[in-house]
Formats: sequence, C-alpha cells, structure tokens
Amino acid sequence: MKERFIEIFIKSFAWLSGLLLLSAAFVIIGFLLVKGVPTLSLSLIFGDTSPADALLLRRQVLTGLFPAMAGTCLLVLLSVGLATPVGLAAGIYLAEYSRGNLKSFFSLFYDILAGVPSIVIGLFGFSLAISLHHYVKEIYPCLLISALALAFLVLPYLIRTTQFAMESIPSETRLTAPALGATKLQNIAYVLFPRSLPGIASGVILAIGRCAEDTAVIMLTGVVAAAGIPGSLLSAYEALPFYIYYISSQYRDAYELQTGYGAAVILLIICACLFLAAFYLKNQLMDRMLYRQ
Amino acid sequence: MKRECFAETGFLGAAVLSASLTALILIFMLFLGFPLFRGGCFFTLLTTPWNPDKGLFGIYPMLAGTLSIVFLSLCWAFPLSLGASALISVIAPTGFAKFCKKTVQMLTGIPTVIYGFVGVFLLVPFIREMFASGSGMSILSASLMLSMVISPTMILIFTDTFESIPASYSAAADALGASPVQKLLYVILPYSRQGIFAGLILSVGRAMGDTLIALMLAGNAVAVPGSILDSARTLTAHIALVIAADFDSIEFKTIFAAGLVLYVFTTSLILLVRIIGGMGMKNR
Amino acid sequence: MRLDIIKRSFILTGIFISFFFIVSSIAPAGTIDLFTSEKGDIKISGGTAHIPVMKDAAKQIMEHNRDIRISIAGGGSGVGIKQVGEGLVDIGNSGRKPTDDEIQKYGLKLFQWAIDGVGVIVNPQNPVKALSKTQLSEIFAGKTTVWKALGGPDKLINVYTRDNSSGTREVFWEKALDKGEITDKANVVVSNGAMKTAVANDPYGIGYVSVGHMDNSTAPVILDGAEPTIDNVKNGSYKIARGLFSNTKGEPKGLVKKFIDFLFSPEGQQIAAKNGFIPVK
Amino acid sequence: MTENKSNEIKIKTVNLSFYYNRLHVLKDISVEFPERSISAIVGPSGQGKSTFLMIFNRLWETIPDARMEGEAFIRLKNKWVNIYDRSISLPELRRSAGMVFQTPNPLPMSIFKNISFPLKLSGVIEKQAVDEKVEFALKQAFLWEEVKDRLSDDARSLSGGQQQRLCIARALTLDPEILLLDEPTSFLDAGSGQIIEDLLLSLKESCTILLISHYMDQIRRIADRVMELSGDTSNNS
Repeated sequence: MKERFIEIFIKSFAWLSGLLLLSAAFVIIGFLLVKGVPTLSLSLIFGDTSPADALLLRRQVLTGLFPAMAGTCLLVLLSVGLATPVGLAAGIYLAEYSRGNLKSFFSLFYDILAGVPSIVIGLFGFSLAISLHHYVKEIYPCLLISALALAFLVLPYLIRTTQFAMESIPSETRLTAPALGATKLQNIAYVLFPRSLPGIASGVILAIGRCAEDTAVIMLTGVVAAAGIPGSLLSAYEALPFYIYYISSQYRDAYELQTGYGAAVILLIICACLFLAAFYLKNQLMDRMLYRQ
Repeated sequence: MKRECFAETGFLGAAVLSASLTALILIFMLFLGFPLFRGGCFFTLLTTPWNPDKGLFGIYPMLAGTLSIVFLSLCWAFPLSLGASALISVIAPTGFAKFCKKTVQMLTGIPTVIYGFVGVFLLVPFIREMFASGSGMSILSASLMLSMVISPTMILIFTDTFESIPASYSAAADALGASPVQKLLYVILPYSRQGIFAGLILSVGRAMGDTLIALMLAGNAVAVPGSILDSARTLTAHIALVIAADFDSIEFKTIFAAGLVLYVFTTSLILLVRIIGGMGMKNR
Repeated sequence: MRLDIIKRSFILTGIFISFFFIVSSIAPAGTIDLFTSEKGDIKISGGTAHIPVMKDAAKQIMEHNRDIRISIAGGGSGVGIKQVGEGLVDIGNSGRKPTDDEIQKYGLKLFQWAIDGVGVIVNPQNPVKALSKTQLSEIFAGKTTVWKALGGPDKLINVYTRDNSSGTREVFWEKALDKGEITDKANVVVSNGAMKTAVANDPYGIGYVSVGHMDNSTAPVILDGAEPTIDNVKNGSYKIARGLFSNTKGEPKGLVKKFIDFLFSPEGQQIAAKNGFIPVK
Repeated sequence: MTENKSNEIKIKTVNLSFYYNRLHVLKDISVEFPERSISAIVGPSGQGKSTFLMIFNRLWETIPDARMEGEAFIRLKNKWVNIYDRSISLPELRRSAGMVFQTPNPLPMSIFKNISFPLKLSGVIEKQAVDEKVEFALKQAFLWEEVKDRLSDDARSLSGGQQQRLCIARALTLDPEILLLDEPTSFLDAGSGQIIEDLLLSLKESCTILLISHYMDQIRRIADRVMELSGDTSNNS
C-alpha cells in the first residue's frame, strides 16, 4: 500500500515538474514571439535608411537595429577567430601530446577558467584595457578588448570539445596512418583532426552562440548605447544583447520598447539557428562531405 | 622532424597560454585589489555594509544577496530538474521523452538576456500584483527566472548520469519485475548519487556567476535582504553597477574584492566536483 | 587542413574589417558646415540626463557626415568625469559641476550648455501628487513606508534611487534631501531613463529624475508648493536645479571642439530645448 | 612444406618479453624468420599475437602502459639493424614494414587518395610518379581491374574483400620489405579470402610475410613456416 502511494507520488511529481518546465518555457518564448514578431520589419532593422545603402555602408543607420546586429556579427567573428586557433591547438596538445599529471593539471586550469563568471572575465578585460591605456593611448575598452575577453570566455569550451572529439576516435583509425609510416604530426593533420572536425565544428558553433548572447563581458569592455557601425577595432560598438538589456531598463517610449521586443526575437532566432546548426553537424556524418575528392 | 618539434612546441604554447589565462585573471584581481589586503581590510569588507556617503564600502550585503538568490533558485531548480530528468529517463513514453529532451537542449541555447527581458515585463509585474508588497523586483523574481536559466543544463547532466547506468543493473532490475519507479528509486538514484551532486554543484557555480538576471530583476538595493520579496544586489550585479574608470577610488577597488570572492567560490566548486569525480572512480 | 581553416578565418576577418575601412574612407559632402570634410571618432560617456541631447546631436551630425562616428555611453556623472580625466573618452558629461579636486587633478575644461532641474516622480495612478521636503526626506530615509500615511493607498512605498556615480543623485541628495539618508532598501537603477521606466511601471514607486526626462508616463510631485517644470526652474521658483556639463581634458581640439561648439550653436541649443532643458543662450 | 631457394634470415628477436601494465604477455621469445616466405603465427587468443606483430613496426609504442624487453632485428636493404636503436627513424621503419589489420580500415577518402596516402606521407608529390605507383600497387593487390574506373569513389563503398585488398595495396605502395598481416581474412567470405590467399602467395616473391591466422587449412595452403604462441612457450616449427 505504501509502495503504491510512493509510486503514484513520484510519478505525478515527475510529470508535474516536466510539464511545469515545458509550460514555463513555452510561456516565455510565446510571450516574446507574440509581442515581438509583429514588430519585425525592414524599418526595425534599417530605420529610415534604405537597406541597400545600409548594407553597403553608404549611409549610417541611426534609428534601426542594424548597427547592433553588425556589432554583434563583428564581435563574434573576431572573438571566435581569435579563440579558435589557440583553442584547437591547445585541445590537440591535451588529446595527443600530454599525459598523466601534466594533462590533469592543464584540464584543471581549463575547468577553472570555464567556471569563472563572465562578469569577472569582463572585469579582467576592462582592467587590461585600462592598464594598457597607460602605455598605449589608443587603447580603450573597445571592440578589440571585448573580442579578446570573449575569446577568453569561450577558450576552455573550444579546448575541451577539441580534446573530446579527438579522444573519441576509435583506436583502429588512430593506428592506420602510423602503420603506413605517418609521423605523429602527419597522423594528426591527415587523419585525426579531419575525423574530429564535425565535433569540433559543433563546438565552434556553440562558442559563436555564447559570444553572440553574452552581455556581462561586453558591458564592461566597450559596448555602448549608441555608436553606429564600428570604424575600427579600437572603436566602441553596439551589440544586440546589450541593446535588449538597455531597452528593458530605459526605453523612452512605446516605440523603443517595441524595438526591444524585435531585437529579442532577432537574437532568439540567431541563437536558435546556431544551435540547430551545431546539432545538425553533431548528428550528421559530415566527413562524407569533407573527404570527397 | 624539425616540423614535428615545431608543431609540438606550438601546441604546447597554446596550451600554456590558455592555462596561464586562468592564473593571469587571479593575479590581476589580487594585484588591483591588493591595497585592500593590507591591515586585514579585505575581511572587514566582507562583513560591513555599503554606504559610500558614510565612507562604508563593505560588500557584505552583496554577499548575502548572492547567497540568498543562488540558494533560492536552487530550491526551485533542483527538485524541478530531478523530476524532469526522471520523467525523461524513466517515466515518460519514449516519444514524449525525446521531445522533452530536445526542448531542454534547445532551452540551453536561449540567451540569458532574453530570460531577463521577459522577466522584466512578465514576471516582475506578476510578482508585484500577486504579493502586493514591494516593487516586484525582488529575490523571488530573480531566483525564479534564474532557476529557468540553470534548469536545462542541470537536467541534461542528470539525464546523462541516469542513462550511463550499466545495462546489466538495469536489466537485473527489470528481470526482478521492478516497476520503472522502483527501478528509479532502488537502482538508478543510488547509482547516480555522485552525478547528481556534481550537477548540483556545477549549477551553483552557474547561478552564482550569472549577472544579468539579478541585475535586471533583483532590484539592486544595497541592504541585506530580510525577506524573499526584498530587493537585493548580487556580487556580479555590483561589479556591473560600480564599474568606473580610475584605480584610485575605494569603490573601484572593492569590485576587485567582489571579483576575487566570485573567483575563489567558483574555483572551489570546480575542485569539489573534481574530488567527487575522483571518489566516484574509486568506488566503481 | 587545420592551417587552411585558420588561415581562411583570418582572411575572412581581415576582409571584413578592411571592407569597413575602405568603405568608410570615401568622403561625401556634409551639410552642417562646421563638420564638412571632418572625419574621426568622438567618444562620449557619463551623465545619463545628457543622453537624449547627445543622441540627437550625434544623429544630426552623422546624418550629414558619415565619416564622423560618435559613440555615446552612460555610466553616470562620476564615470564621465573619471573617464574623460583618464583619457578614455573625449567628452565626459556630468549632471553636476565637477569638484575643484576633479578639475585640478584631471585638468578639466567645463562647458555648461543647459540648465536642468531634478524632480520627484511617482506613478500617474498614485493620488499623492504633492509632498513637503520633510515628508520626502522621511520617505527616502525609509521612515515613512506606506502611501497611506501620505493620503495614498494602503501599499508599501517602493523607493528608487541611483548609484553613487550619478550626478542627478548628488544634486537631489544635496538640494532636496539636504544630504539626508537614503535607505539602503531602495531599488537602484542605472540612469535617468531607467528611473522613469521603473516608476512608470510601478504603481507604488517613487523616484527622482531630470526634469528634461519627465513626460506623461510618470507624474511630477509638487515639492513644497513648487512643481518641477522647466518654467519653474527658469523663473527660480523650483530650487532643485543644476547645470548640464560637458567636460574635456584640457582645451578641446579639432572635432571635439566642433562638437562642443555645435552644442552651443542655435541648432544645438534647440536640441537641448526640445529635450526639455533650458538652453544657456 | 616448400622451402625457398635462398633462405637467409630476415627477421629475428632475442629474449623478447612484453608487458601490459603487470600482465606478462610475451615471455622470452627468441625466433628467426627467413626472407621471401610466409610465416604463420598461431595460438589461442589473448596470447599477444597482435602485439607480437606490432613489435616489428613499433606500433605498440602508442599504447599506454605497454613495455618491452629484449631486442628485435630486421635485415633492411641487406644490413642488419636493431629496430629499437635510437638512430632508427620510426616513419621509415614503418614504411619498410607494412601492416594490415583484421578489420579493413580504409580512411574516409577516395580509393585513389587511400592508395596514395603513404606517398603523401613520405613526400612524393610528383603527379605521374604517384599515378604509376597507385596503378602498380593496385595491380599487385589484384584490385586494379575492379576499381580502375572508379578511383575517385569513396573507399568505403567497396566490398569487404575489396577493402582488405585496398589496405594491402596501400601497404604495398612504399615497396615494403616486410608485410605484417593480422588475420586479414577473418571478416571475409570464403571467396574473398581465397583471392587474398592467392595474392599473398604472389607477394611472397618480393616480401617477407608474417601472418596471424586462426584457420589451419589456410595455414596449410600458404604458410611456409608456423610459429605457435601459447601459454608460456613459443614453438617454432
């Protein structure tokens, strides 16, 4: 009798929590879509500038989301561009060259770095910029500093995904090239690395997602409310997530609030696309595409 | 052979560079917050209130704010995640379980700022009307939204643990005629104890490190909160609010104290997870 | 393979960046004479009361000459003064007069281009529309905690304040609260805009904001008989007034000087007036 | 059993022992293999047959916690070398001692790229030389006729037997002096196995072949010598 009661209790608790979570998620996303989707239009993005002029940078967009979207884009490209080479190389080192104590030492450091709150990384980037400013007058909190700080943020993820992707290659494949006289580097370059590309690529895409959504780091390292499209790496810039944060607390009128909903929907769509892409890569055997002669 | 050597050095260089960042961040915090350590001032900071008008720069209220928001959000998120993972791994029919898991995976990809945004316009007014006390910007609102942010990851860790139980255990339970719930209670949960604990700790780290939810929803008052409907400020939000441009003012130095506290906390959590993981290896 | 990918991503980034440089260096003709054939960046940060004026001015300038980029950040007066002092921005705005210490330490040059007031606001639904200075002090000190005590509904008062970097807070604290206590239970918001938004959304909230930022989403509170309007600030009957400053480190030069000049030009002063401030000219 | 005309020793081991962690798999083996012959290695599973093959191209060194004692020599280009000497270049050793595994392991690339892969590794890039080598190796491995029109197809689209011959061809591109085969026919049907056996017989003229096999009839058909690895002794017959 008691068993039966426990059984029913646990079952209903599990269903309750599952449904609660799902419905909360649907309420959040639904609310955003209902409020945000009707605001989507070209003028939301480009304001009163014509899209062609804006995209070719012939005219600045002063009232639309375009500068924020371009800022986010540049930021993501830069930070992932900076983090990927280092992350992959360190991941390869961890998977193929390091052993024993050295390996656990390194992975401990990466785990700690992965756990450091993003605002602390932002604070680090900010103090780095200020310290450098005392020597090089041109350096302020800016696009480059934000990109660097974001690169620090995603570096441990890139290292770990690369490492796991390489380590999960079966040993038959691992031995093929050495048996044919490949050196360690040749084995990595021709067999192991290409084989782990799908895993690594999905890791890179998730890193892109993290860079695109992060707000805490960029808040301290150079994002501003209004800047236009950044003219150089050392300019301040706008970004979508910061725009959403900014609007949520200080919209001036109903129209600005609408643009906030619009920006949130756009960011949601971008992140969903990135996420689906990573998912697709992970599940597809992408090597077919990569290896065809 | 030269190329081999060159490449290995390059890979090693990247590994060392990345690892040194971890140390570099700590060194920066220590160096810039260093003046605070002289005369035991650092520990005074951890126990005194914040009131720059009166020359008080303690971060005790933020420490209390962080701990209460993290604790409360785990109070919501932990049972919810445990229940949802049980549903996904054991109880729900396969099709629905798959759907749930896909949805949960999607949820991990939603930007935090979006949770915050929806919180400001949906949850805060709701809480304000519901409890008719305070502005709605409160520990309660922040912890509810934060639990939405940390639950998906926690569920994924739990379901992974549940599903990693050796097939022979599971088969043995089935052969003895155990119902799914009995299997969960007597086989899966005891076996997954360490995984659950590790997932819990990692979630504490995530909750503690989150800035935006608290910044947008908790109200940022600098008093030590007395109830869950009070406004509060976390260490992370404090850093975001006090950021300034000089190295001289005491305000500025105290945010390094806040950064240092966060760094030390999250690092100890990682170490704790490692120790648990190590114990798990030995036990199995 | 690996090198290829890295190379490719570098090249891509490079192309992307140089694209911006190239495209942005083709010079057009501007219509605001002052800025014709100028180019470069101006970085502005600090006082949040200034932001609408800065945005409008920047928009006018950038619409006519897209080689000029003006970035505007908030942070509050304290941040503005420190950042311009440290050379992190070109113009640091402040909603209070920088202290003598600050002026001396950083070698600041002050430009006051408008006068503003700081007024108390509540939600329009709130029947309490007038307070005495004493009542105000007690509310902000956390001694009066329910609206009922002031003739309002039986609800708790939600006090909103700004962080310490705020010039608006400084002026309000000095002139309205006579440096009295502000309760640490108060919600803290980051800008004038955020203050207005917060009180507009909270039926039981009370806060203070630049008079220029007031609109019908919130209701002004008459303080000791004087309503915080721009006219009352002008004629001196509303006392909590302050200047809006744009500060530079040393004498401004080049583009920055032109920007400051623009603020004092008829167009610039009109922008200030349109945003609810009292122009100085 | 047929003995070859010239029967000089090609490979020998001296007091060879092998350990995985504390597990002692090969115990004090001293053995010699003559050139231009097929030597079969037999014995119950778990006695280190595969490990024994990997001694000769030092592939075991990639396995963590493995340890070897004793010495191994191969007569390469008519000169005896201690293959565990420091001066030995590992890639070169592995190019002279080709290895084929139990499961066919074509790399996920085209047939042509698979065969030319070892050439790429050793730095041969001249197009014509590569083409000739690939053709020659495929012919040697009895595969040319079947694949000559589809060289750019994915190697994994071949049948199991074809894949195994591809792997042998791949090992042959570098003109190895020794071929190490680890149960090359165990996953193939009888027909494919037969072709591989014929292939090995034809290769024995140019290579010294060490072959692990479970099939006594196969050994009877093609092996010149048999070495048994059992519990604690190795019998060389």
